[in-house]
Amino acid sequence: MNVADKKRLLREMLYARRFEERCYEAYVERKIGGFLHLYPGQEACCHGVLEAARPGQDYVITGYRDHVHAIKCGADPKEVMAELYAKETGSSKGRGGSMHIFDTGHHFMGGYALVGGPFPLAAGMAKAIKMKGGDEIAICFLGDAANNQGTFHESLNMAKLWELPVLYVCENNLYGIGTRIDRSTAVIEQYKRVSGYNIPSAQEDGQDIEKVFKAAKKAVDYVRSGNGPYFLELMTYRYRGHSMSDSNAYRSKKEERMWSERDPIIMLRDRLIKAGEISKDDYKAMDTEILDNIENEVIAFAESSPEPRVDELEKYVLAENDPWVYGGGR
Amino acid sequence: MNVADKKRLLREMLYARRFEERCYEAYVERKIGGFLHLYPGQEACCHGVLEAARPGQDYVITGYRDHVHAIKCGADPKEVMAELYAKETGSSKGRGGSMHIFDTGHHFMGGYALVGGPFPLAAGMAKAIKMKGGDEIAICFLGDAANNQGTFHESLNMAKLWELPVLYVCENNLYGIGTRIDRSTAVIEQYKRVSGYNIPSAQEDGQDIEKVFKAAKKAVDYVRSGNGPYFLELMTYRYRGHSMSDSNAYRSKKEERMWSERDPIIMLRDRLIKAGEISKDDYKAMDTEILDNIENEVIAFAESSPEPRVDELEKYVLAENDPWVYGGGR
Amino acid sequence: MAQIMYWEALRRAHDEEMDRDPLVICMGEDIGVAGGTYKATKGLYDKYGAERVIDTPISENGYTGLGIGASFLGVRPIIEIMSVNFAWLAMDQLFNSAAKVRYMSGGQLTAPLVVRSAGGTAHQLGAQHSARMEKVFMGIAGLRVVTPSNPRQAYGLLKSAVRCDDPVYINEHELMYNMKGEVPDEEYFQPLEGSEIAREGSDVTLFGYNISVHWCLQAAQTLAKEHAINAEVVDLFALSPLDRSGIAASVRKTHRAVIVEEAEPAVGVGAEVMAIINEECFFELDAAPLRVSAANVPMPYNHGLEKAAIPNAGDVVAAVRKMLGK
Amino acid sequence: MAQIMYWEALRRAHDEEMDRDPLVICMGEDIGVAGGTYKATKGLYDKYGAERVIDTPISENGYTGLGIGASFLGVRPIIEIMSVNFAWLAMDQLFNSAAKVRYMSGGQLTAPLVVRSAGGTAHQLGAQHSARMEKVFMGIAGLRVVTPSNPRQAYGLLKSAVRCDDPVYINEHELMYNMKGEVPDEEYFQPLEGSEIAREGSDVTLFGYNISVHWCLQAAQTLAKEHAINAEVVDLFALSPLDRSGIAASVRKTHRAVIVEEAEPAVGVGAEVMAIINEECFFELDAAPLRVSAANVPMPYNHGLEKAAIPNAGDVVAAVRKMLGK
Ligand SMILES: Cc1ncc(C[n+]2csc(CCOP(=O)(O)OP(=O)(O)O)c2C)c(N)n1
Ligand SMILES: Cc1ncc(C[n+]2csc(CCOP(=O)(O)OP(=O)(O)O)c2C)c(N)n1
Ligand SMILES: [Mg+2]
Ligand SMILES: [Mg+2]
Repeated sequence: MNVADKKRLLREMLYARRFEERCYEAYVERKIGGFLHLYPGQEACCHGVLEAARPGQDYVITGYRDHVHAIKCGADPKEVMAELYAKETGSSKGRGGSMHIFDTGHHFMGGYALVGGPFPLAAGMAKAIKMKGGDEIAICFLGDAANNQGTFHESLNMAKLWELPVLYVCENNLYGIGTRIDRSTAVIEQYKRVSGYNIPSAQEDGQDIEKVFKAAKKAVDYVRSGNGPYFLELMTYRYRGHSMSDSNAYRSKKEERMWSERDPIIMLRDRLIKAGEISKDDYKAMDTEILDNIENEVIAFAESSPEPRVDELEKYVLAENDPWVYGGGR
Repeated sequence: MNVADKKRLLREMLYARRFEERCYEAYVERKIGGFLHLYPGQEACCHGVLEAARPGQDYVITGYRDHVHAIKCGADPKEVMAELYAKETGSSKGRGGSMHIFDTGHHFMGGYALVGGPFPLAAGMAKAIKMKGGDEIAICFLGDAANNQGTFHESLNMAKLWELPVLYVCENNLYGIGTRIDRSTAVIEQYKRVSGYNIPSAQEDGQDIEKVFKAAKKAVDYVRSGNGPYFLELMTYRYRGHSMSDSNAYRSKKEERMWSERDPIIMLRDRLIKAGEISKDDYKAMDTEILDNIENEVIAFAESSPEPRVDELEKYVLAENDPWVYGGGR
Repeated sequence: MAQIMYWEALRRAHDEEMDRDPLVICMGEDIGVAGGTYKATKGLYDKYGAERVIDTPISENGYTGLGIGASFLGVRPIIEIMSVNFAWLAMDQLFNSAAKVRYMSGGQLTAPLVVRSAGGTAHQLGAQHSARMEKVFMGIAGLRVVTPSNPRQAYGLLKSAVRCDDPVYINEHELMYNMKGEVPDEEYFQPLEGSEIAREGSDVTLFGYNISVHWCLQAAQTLAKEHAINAEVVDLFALSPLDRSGIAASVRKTHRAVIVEEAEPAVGVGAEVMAIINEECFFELDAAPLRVSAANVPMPYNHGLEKAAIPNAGDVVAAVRKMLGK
Repeated sequence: MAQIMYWEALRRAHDEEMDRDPLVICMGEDIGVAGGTYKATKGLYDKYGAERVIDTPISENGYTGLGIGASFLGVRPIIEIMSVNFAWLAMDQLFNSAAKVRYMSGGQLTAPLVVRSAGGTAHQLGAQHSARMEKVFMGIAGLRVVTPSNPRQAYGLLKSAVRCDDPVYINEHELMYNMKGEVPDEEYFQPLEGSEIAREGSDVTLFGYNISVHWCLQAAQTLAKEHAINAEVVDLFALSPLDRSGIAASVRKTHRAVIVEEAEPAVGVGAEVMAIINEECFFELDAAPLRVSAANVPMPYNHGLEKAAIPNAGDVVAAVRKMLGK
């Protein structure tokens, strides 16, 4: 990771942070509906891992906390915001919403709302990659509490059994909604839970993007070289409630403070400043530019976009005019 | 285990063997229907483990290969056979069949036909025991291939998390129907798979009842003393096909021979003969007595018992005259 | 008689039953320390402790099975599945174990547990959080299904369900937890079978359940005021078994039936009620019965599409007017 | 045109499609080395290898999800779930992922996979191995459901299902794999929508699907020979979507309908067909439509009880005679 990369990543993470914060506001203004799960605090996980991979080419899948992953894969922030605004121009044409961002053109294969749902889907994508002979890999991001779902066990067993090129990334933010990890999980170090599948694994600080990048590089290389699956646990923290409807009352101020002192963006920024690579003013200018972009490009696009047409309610349920529905005819 | 115990266990295992062989015949004669999964070869597992526990008091649950477990818990072989004959006098009143033997009076909580189904049920029974303050334990027998089911993961996590008094016994006979364990499972040593739950575990020879007993004693004591769950893997082999409809073509003659040389009954018999505790004639006499009993008591009972009445088809679907269905009234 | 909210009614039922019987427990994701997504178990963790108010891992099939196993030994679990969409994961244990164990054990074992879940379309929760699955629970023998349309029923059905020896599924609605209504001050047990006439009428029967009862009542008002049509509204709070005689009695009176359901039409409550009417009182009908159902689509996120996908009182009014040619 | 067995028809369809397209794979428990419980994949492991004919662990939700994920990238998995009872475990992935992904991605992703499963009551398999769950698959938008009643349909439906871009569930029957029937020698694609008139008639329409088509045909023979009643038999090989116009057309002709299903009646195919008839051609009916269904019980092991629990041709004859007063 050279200096230019670091600067770019600083911008990307700050962009992600500001994007999510703007979503918060839009939700309060009732421009965004449904459930909204925000990512602040965890940026180094997504950016560090995908920086070590090939975003746009490798196939990425995750849960409902998905905006930032989509954007890092190459989704246009305008389309992601338009999706949150439920507009026809949204990445899922306004049908999906916050939990279901898709951009298959950039191989972002979706956000899913059933906890544990993406585990087998990721293994399946890896199976397809292997069959087709490509050197892409599948990357599945999921939370710590998701690992208690039976699909975790089933998928990791199959992934190893068939040596599928899939990287599982556990963003361990210590909570599943309001339940602290030790109240739901017998073995809280997630990277140890995969010993039952003979899958190599590692745990890393998820707040330090350089460390994440390094650990992910190793993981990605391992998987891409045809060695089978890998499991990477990243210790992180979400700065907001689980979703907009979460009061966040279950965490201590002390714990929150401790983690906010390890803000992934601030950490990288200060490192770059200390190294003399950027100045405080550079950072502020970057921030201003980002805020402007989000307001004038992203929000403006979402605001001005049209809603889906009600007469197209039944579009996208089944394939349109699929000849095989009619015995090959029509 | 003293000599008297060993002699009794020899008889019990031989009884189990003859019982199952007689089932085979009855199936061929079309007296028994449905799926029939027989136990020959694995007797030391059930008998060794339950000998170390308190059959009739501890709560036992298993899969579809359940006749012998039921009998060892105290179920009357007559009623088990009558169940296989689909008679009203059967342990499940002819409604259950081979895969669903129940004898709740002896705390045999059933055979279940969904692979993996009993894992959480066993944890639940253990939860109930713990709440009620008894010193019974729950014992769940299940196959090696069952461990690939998501319920395994979910149940073992909860069992440990809540320190439930449940003993999981894996009868590892190396196959799930026709699929050899290494073709379905990334880590074939089952006792290693539970490291992800921090549950103590052990592997033992499942053909030698003395070894099974010893390993099980340790396991049962551990669980009964309130230490939480335990996982015991027993290496064993089934001498017949998976069920009556299985051709058994997927196993080599060599492998079969190797295991038949480690027949749990013959091993115990020869040991007792060698020690001068029984003679060959004693054994033969015992066998004859068992065969007689099965024919004249068990089969005769099953044969002569009445079928369920067709007008009672709808009995046992829901509780009869439950007052709470009517708001407490009636 | 106090006016309380639907969630308070559920909470009261939980509390009274747990207070009465130390073997009543409740389980689910975030129901303990957090008090439940919809507050149905608020405060119970502090009152009854972690052994009886259990925050579960995200393991729907696992903890449902665990509850079933506990119920075999006399424990009475009330399991909350946070959203009915997640119940697909627990269907194996619910149907293969709980619903069948009494039969296949020849009456020896029963699984007296309660599973509660929030179903329905709320506000833009999208395709994976807006399922309406009551019909899935209704089709299989061995399970009772009830669905409260108001706080009194929510309280009384949960009370009866906890005590009943059968497994009972209670279908609640995400949008109804804050609905207010009268609940008796003394203990009250709603029967687990039957139906209630929510409004007497003579010209047409509107069959509803859970939230759709309210659409029917609203529609009945409009029909009375604006179209001189006197609609009867029947509240099918018990979905399995359905109240065949209650359904037939109302149709014998009004000779017309409209069934209103929030779900996609195929193999749903509407179809089943129509079949019952056909079987019980076909020749009493003066018009073809109609169902008012959702569009046959996964639920869209966009609010306009979502509104278009689910029925409302206006759709009921329109259906009745069409039927009566008014 | 060769007479082949139902399992052979399925096997041929698998083979041809795998031969044509290297991205067609099949997966399931014991389908590879062992060739499948019902032989539908016999010999394919040797022919296409372990990468394409995949023996799976016992992880129904897992491997169904894996197949769905593979289908996102253009692989065409044919998944065999050994018995439909086990499908409860896979419903989460099937409904939450496969059926909804096209919609919630705004048409970007589709899950073109096929899930096949043996349902129905065979010979004394008991409560946990005798489920008839077609109705569960039918109720949710986004999934196609078909159910072949003979080898030709089995072959032609699987061929079309593999090629169709939608997820398709194929409901087979444990007792039908050895049934013989004609299958065209050349390639044949059965449409995934529609119905077939299996027997022309004028007095009453018997609606069947899968195995119940045969009960209907048998009943029609008896009715013709012994009671001078000329029954039409309609084969509903497509269960979702159902053929509304085909159903209505036949009822417009015969004015009477009996729907025959092997499942418990509640919210089933019978109810849905009745609802369609009520909606499409109520005033064409000369008699109340009837359904002939299974008893509402988990399946008993005892053979006499089992026989009593499921309908047969005699029950169909009795229903028609009752309807016609003959
Ligand atoms: C199958 C299923 N069960 C429950 C839920 C409700 N739920 C949504 S997120 C969540 C917690 C997940 O925690 P974790 O996996 O740690 O991810 P995080 O939100 O912390 O990123 C729960 C219980 C769900 N969406 N799906
Ligand atoms: C959920 C489910 N999936 C599949 C099956 C079919 N099936 C029955 S037994 C079996 C193999 C089980 O093997 P194992 O757990 O090793 O037990 P064993 O028969 O060897 O004792 C399979 C796949 C089933 N009954 N239930
Ligand atoms: Mg978390
Ligand atoms: Mg085995």
